Amino acid sequence: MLIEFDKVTYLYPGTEKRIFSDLTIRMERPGFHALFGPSGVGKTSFARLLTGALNGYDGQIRLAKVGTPLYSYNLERLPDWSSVGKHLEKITPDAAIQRRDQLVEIFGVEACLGSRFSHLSLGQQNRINLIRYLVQDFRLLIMDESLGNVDELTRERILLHVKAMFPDVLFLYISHNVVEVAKFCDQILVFRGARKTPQTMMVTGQNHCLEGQLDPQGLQRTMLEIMNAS
Amino acid sequence: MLIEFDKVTYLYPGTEKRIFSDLTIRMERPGFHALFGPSGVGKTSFARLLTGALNGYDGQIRLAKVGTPLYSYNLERLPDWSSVGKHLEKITPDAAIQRRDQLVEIFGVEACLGSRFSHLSLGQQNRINLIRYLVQDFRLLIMDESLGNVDELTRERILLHVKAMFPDVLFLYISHNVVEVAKFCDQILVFRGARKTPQTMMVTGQNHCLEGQLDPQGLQRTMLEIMNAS
Amino acid sequence: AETINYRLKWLYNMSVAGDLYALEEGFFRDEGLDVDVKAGGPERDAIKELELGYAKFGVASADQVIRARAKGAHVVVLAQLFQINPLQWIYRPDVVTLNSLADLRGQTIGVTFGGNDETIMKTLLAMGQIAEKEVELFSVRYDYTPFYQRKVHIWPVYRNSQGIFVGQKLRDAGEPVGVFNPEAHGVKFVANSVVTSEKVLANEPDLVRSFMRALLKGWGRAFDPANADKTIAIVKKFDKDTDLGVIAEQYRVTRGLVHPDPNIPIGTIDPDGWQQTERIMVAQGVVAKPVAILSHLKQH
Amino acid sequence: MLHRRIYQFLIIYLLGISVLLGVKYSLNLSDYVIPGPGSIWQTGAAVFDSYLHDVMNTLGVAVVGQVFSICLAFLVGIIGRQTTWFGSFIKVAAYNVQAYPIVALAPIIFILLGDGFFTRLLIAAMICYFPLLLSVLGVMSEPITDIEHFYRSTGRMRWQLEVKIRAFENLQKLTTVISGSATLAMAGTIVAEFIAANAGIGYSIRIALYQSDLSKILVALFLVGITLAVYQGLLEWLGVFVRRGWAAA
Amino acid sequence: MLHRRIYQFLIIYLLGISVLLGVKYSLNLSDYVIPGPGSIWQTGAAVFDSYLHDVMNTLGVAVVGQVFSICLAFLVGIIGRQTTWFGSFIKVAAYNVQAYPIVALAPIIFILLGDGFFTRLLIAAMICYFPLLLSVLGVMSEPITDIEHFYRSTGRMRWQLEVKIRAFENLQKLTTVISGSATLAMAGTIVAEFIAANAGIGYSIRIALYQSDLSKILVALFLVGITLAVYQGLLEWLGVFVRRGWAAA
Ligand SMILES: Nc1ncnc2c1ncn2[C@@H]1O[C@H](COP(=O)(O)OP(=O)(O)OP(=O)(O)O)[C@@H](O)[C@H]1O
Ligand SMILES: Nc1ncnc2c1ncn2[C@@H]1O[C@H](COP(=O)(O)OP(=O)(O)OP(=O)(O)O)[C@@H](O)[C@H]1O
Ligand SMILES: [Mg+2]
Ligand SMILES: [Mg+2]
Repeated sequence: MLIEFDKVTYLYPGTEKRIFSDLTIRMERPGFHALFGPSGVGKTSFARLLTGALNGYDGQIRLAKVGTPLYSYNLERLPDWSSVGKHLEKITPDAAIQRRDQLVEIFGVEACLGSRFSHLSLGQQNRINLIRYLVQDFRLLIMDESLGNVDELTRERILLHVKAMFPDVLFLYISHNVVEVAKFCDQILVFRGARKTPQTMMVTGQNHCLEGQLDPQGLQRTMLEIMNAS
Repeated sequence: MLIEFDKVTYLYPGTEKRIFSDLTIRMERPGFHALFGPSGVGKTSFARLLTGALNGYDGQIRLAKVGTPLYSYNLERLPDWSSVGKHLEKITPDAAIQRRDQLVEIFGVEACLGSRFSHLSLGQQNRINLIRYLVQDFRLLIMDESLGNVDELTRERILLHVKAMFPDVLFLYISHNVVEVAKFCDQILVFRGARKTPQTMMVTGQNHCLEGQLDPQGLQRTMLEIMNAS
Repeated sequence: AETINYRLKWLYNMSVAGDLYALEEGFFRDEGLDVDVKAGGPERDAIKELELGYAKFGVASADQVIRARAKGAHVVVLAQLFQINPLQWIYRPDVVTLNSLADLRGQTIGVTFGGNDETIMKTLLAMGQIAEKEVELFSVRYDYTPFYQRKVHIWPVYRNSQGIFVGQKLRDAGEPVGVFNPEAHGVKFVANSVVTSEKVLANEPDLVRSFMRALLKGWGRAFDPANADKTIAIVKKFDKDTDLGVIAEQYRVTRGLVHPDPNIPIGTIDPDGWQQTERIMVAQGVVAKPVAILSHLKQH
Repeated sequence: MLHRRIYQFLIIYLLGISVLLGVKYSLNLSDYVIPGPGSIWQTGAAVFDSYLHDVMNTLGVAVVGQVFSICLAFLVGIIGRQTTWFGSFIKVAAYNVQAYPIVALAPIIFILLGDGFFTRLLIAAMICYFPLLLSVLGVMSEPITDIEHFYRSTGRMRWQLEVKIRAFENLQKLTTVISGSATLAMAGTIVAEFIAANAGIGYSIRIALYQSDLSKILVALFLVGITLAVYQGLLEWLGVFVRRGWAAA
Repeated sequence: MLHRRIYQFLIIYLLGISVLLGVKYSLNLSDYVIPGPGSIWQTGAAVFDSYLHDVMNTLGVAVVGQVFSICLAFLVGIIGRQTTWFGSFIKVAAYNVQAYPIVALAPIIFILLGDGFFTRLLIAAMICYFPLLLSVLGVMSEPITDIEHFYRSTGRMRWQLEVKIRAFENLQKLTTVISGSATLAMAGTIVAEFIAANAGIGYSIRIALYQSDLSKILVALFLVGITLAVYQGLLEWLGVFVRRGWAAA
């Protein structure tokens, strides 16, 4: 597995501000990793470069053994012509039916399955949307605030179980919650803006898992590291 | 100042699940208050009942001395035909020009003013949108995840300054971040769902202000209270 | 001077040669008149324009005049431009023989429902004692495809304009052409005439006189064989889309309709014709009762 | 809604008639130019039955023509939404056909199709389909990223799904246009009959025109208008129904 | 884009001619039913100049008529978007006018307006405005909540702003429809000329029909088509330009 940015420079057409300037990054192992950094620093742009939704950059972006990268974000919608339960059924490959039912339970959205998407609360919408991606056959999934508007308890449960269910894939989790990122993520890629050197720093998180013990001091340390980096 | 729900029962037309059942609530003083609770519990619905966007409830909703309540949320957009700076200029009353400039600085969006709304990152969009509301003449503002996608440092700065700038108005802040809510809010209305009794509980937060000292133990206590309530 | 509008019945072509001749040769100007000769068209009605004050003179067919009188319009006829109605039927003599009315029996005949030709054809059928169900009346539109495709063998045309185009095409294809003229079978149905309103006739008799003088002079000169080339040139000037050869042919045919008898001056109103027209229209139920048409003919 | 449409139509019709009668009496025009109320009424009584029958006949063709147009518009709109060469070619073709006034095309249509029911249908459809096409094209060529993203990135997007998503999101616009196009189907059929047919109210209007009988035309317009008000009211109701139905399927 | 439109039109035209000639030769029809290529070519050479002049004349009126239609469509669309009684009344009126085929209204228009330039313009506009109206109505009656919410709740919403927001968000759809409606303006003008018979290519087509000269009609169709391809290409280019311009204002 490989994600490699090699001296990537990017600016949006028609603008002058570089989002990235000779950015070089390498991530190689599966796991639950994070993209972190202040609002507007370029996390979404990074994800879109990675999936090929943005083009026209200088430098090289290399992906290997990650299949088609998936990108989910928190403004996505499901068509409203049938209930979200029906939609989920439709897009779940046969092999993943069981996984879907598990996810629905973990995500706490059983009660929503009979409703149309537009009749759900924002947090419910985001959870349903994320399940759609998780039942696909994927090796790399970017979650851009995909758990936005979800309460912390539920979020924690979701993260722990998702990590346990998908040990072999590569997640890139975008969130602004330092504690969460420090606690659950493995590698944390902190974006600092194109004008700082280095532009990014890699912090190692606590990677807390379902049947692991959390080290409160380690968490504090990681959080500090992240704060210092950004 | 008064917000009063008197035995309010509401369910969305065509559904069977009551969102509120004989809900009775009273808030009387200005300040930075919170609406808290798990995703899907009814916070947004509460806000929309309050502003009159939802009708057809049973019971009584009384508002006094809060003018027209404003409701901002995190999916709002600005028209894309001119830069967000121009839009802000246009909707700022003369009396609030100075305030606007202050807000722009505090929110850290100076660099965005020349861009179109659709060219901003999500966190930037939400900040710009919130500024629009804060420069209006208002007594009651509901912020429904209005600082979604904004990083914690910026959010903290924003909350502290907004509180200092608007001592006399009533805010209802909807967020899923326990720490944040416990730290900055005065009264925290915790929603527990229509089937629990009581449906809501009122927790008093630390109400941390610009030139106040934060009591870490008090914060821990409040957080616990909130967790227990919800 | 005031511009006098003169509304024709149809587009500029050989059927209005006399009007154009008068205009081009300055006959109106000589009378001190400033006349605008306006083209007509299918959606135009000179009689309505007289009433609305859009025109002072116009050209209308006899059936229009009679219909209008029946509905209270104060229109009068000043001259009759065609002595023989150009509305006739074209056919292929190698397919049908039309020597007598009886030959119509069993044929498919084109008529424009609501138009003059319907009235005329029905009169012919009545005269020939042919019941309507003994023939098939085919609804005619403005295109000739059914005739060309030999679905309908007898097709109404204006003998002096469409008749020439269509005849030419058939002849080019080596097919013989025949023309069936109702008048030869005793049906006189008056065609284009010059009209004005009673008001103009009463209030401006001098204008009417000088206008008609100029106009009839135009018609007279136009169809004087000595001026044939000039007439053809003038018509060509207004009717650019038609070949000179066709126009020449049209001239020849039109002359036979406008001035068939050297003893009858161009423009002469034929009271018998008008009376028969009125009788036919009453008989066919086009108008409810006679309109005393003779009293509205004011020969100039 | 339906009866509102009807009495609104009556108001409009009466307004129109009043203007005409106003012109008539102020300019003192004869019944030949503008018929008086008595003459309109008499004509109405005389031709009502046969005209009503004609209008129903026309409506029948119009309905079929409209359905046909809707199919055609969706077909062309769906093909033409693509930015490929073929898509733009289809669009150019569809536009061009429209540019030619039907009167100029009619002879060619007669040669190719004769003058039966199909010609009438084709002309009605040609007049009616174009506005539909424009709307369908507009709707179909605008992506709805927030919904389509998932299907695209997981390789699930088929053209049927794309069409369904865009149609559903623009259902309000599409039903507005479809029920509005009923008007055009009717107008188209009347024109077709006027040019081509031996039946229907368009044919009767043509005869009335030859007879220079404005009373008959006014009666025909009345019947066309009221029929259309009812038909369109029904369509709108159906539109609401479809929207609700699809949303609750 | 422009020259693509042109050669696509040429392909379509040639296809059309081929079909006609195919029918001619396979059914062995004589030259007077469908003219041969030689006769079309000769006629083309003979009338090209005068027809081109006519087409330009017609295009001039069509452009004015289109502008007029756009204004009218926006006016009616903006009023009719409201769900008030008056809004729906205006809509019914606008629909009704459309339902009446122009041929039936023409006598009334002539009575009221005479036969000047305005009659021609009015008829062209009447044919062209309706599809525009339908789109404008569709666009204007659908709220864009995420944008409008702020203005509404702060009492800043004016109808101008509402119209601006909805138009801007649907700019792509509107420019598609507007440039598409050029076709209809042209067709409308030709019909008007055909009926009112005074000038322009519609008048020439009428004469050609009278003369039963299909060659001339084919030449006229060619010129109309090519002119329209160019005009519409320009409009599309303008549409892109406007969209870019407004987005960058
Ligand atoms: N389409 C665009 N055109 C021009 N500039 C853009 C565009 N999209 C984003 N930007 C700019 O690029 C920068 C990075 O945006 P991006 O969306 O990647 O930030 P982000 O890190 O995802 O922020 P957030 O946490 O707020 O979502 C921002 O300053 C933004 O203004
Ligand atoms: N339009 C609607 N029709 C029917 N049910 C609805 C509608 N909107 C929301 N609901 C339901 O009402 C409940 C409360 O929704 P609401 O949006 O108020 O939740 P919330 O507390 O704001 O959640 P979140 O934190 O996820 O935004 C949810 O269960 C949701 O499914
Ligand atoms: Mg982002
Ligand atoms: Mg909510």
